[in-house]
Amino acid sequence: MRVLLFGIAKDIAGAPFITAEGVSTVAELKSWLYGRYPALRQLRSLMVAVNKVYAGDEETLKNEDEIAVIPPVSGG
Amino acid sequence: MRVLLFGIAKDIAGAPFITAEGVSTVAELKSWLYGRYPALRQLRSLMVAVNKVYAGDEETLKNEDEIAVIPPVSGG
Amino acid sequence: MQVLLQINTNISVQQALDFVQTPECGGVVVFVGNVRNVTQGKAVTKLFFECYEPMALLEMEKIAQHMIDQMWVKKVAILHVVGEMFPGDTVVVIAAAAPHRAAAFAACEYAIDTLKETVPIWKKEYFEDGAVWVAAHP
Amino acid sequence: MQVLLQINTNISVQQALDFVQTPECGGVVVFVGNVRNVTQGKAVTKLFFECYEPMALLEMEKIAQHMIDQMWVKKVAILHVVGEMFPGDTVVVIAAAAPHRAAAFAACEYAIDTLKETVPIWKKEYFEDGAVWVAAHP
Repeated sequence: MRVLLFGIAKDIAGAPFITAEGVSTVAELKSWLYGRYPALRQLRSLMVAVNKVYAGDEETLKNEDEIAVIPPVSGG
Repeated sequence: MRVLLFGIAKDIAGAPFITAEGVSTVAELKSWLYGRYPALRQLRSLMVAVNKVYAGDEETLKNEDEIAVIPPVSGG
Repeated sequence: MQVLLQINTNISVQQALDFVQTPECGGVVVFVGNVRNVTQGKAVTKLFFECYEPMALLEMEKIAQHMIDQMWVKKVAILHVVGEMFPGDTVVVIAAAAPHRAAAFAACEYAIDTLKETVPIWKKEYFEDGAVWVAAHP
Repeated sequence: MQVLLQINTNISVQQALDFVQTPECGGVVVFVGNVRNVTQGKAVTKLFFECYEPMALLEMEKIAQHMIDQMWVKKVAILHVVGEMFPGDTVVVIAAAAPHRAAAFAACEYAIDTLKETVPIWKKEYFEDGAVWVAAHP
């Protein structure tokens, strides 16, 4: 499934989106990301948004969802 | 001595300044004002400023002071 | 110059903002007070502001100095109107710039609260059926 | 319309103010966030703001709705920049209008505090000797 990346997460992955395979929950996606991009472990936090809403670790992911990785925000 | 009046105090006295006689403290000025303009007793408060600074009842008044009657303020 | 004080027949939010903004301050808080069209259920037709100007400027200066000396504010603008005003008109503008936003919020609220208690300005509200000096009576 | 949300390469305080001002509200509080020229003792040369715009607008909408539903605010404007910015530039404007000023202060401060925690916008600070994504690391 397609995963959008922003801010430092985009810099770490080197791309504005990636394709994650074999993940069906937010928790699995995070594990997959940490395995593939160990530098993400250094961040203060890492959130996932599903269809533009912050998602808990238990939330399931479907292929048609809009999935985004949200590193620590710093607006304002 | 000359006493400046503002807001409702000016309306009650019917003039922007008056001349008070025989008063030498803020307390005496207030008594004099209340005697001459009983409607001032109805106000929520009545302050006196001497030389543009709020003055306590004990403060003495000199002829050369700039004396002003300050009814309840309502700026903003 | 850290403080802009102004008592005038019209005042500008932009002027207050331009004065306080500085690259050393991340946060600016502005309070804008406008004439309401209704007071205690009655339609307001106009307002009149009277001011003991030299003393009002001194009291405004005390407020601004307290913000700078005690409340971590770097720059302050306090602007107040005098004369005839109508619903929707801006009658007071207070802008506070501080390196940190919590200080700017606290100081700006302190300033308007204190202005309403100490600065010798008086507001007369006009209704269809008369007029009153605001807050004059208990 | 009670809420104005905007994410743009430049934003205007006046636009936020014009939007929220209404004769039913006596008090308007505006927060203006500017780029500081120094962060933790280092000179900032420029900033870059990135945004997940559709989600950012939804999170800003949640903030605005909370202010209106729970904090006695009548009208809200939340404006945030994206792209390259320089010291002194205005990057965020939040305006809240309420019948009573204490509500406007509390709601405006709530809004900027919450925006900084929840709205998916990221700031990269550039110095003479490099650049960092702000708050990314512990």
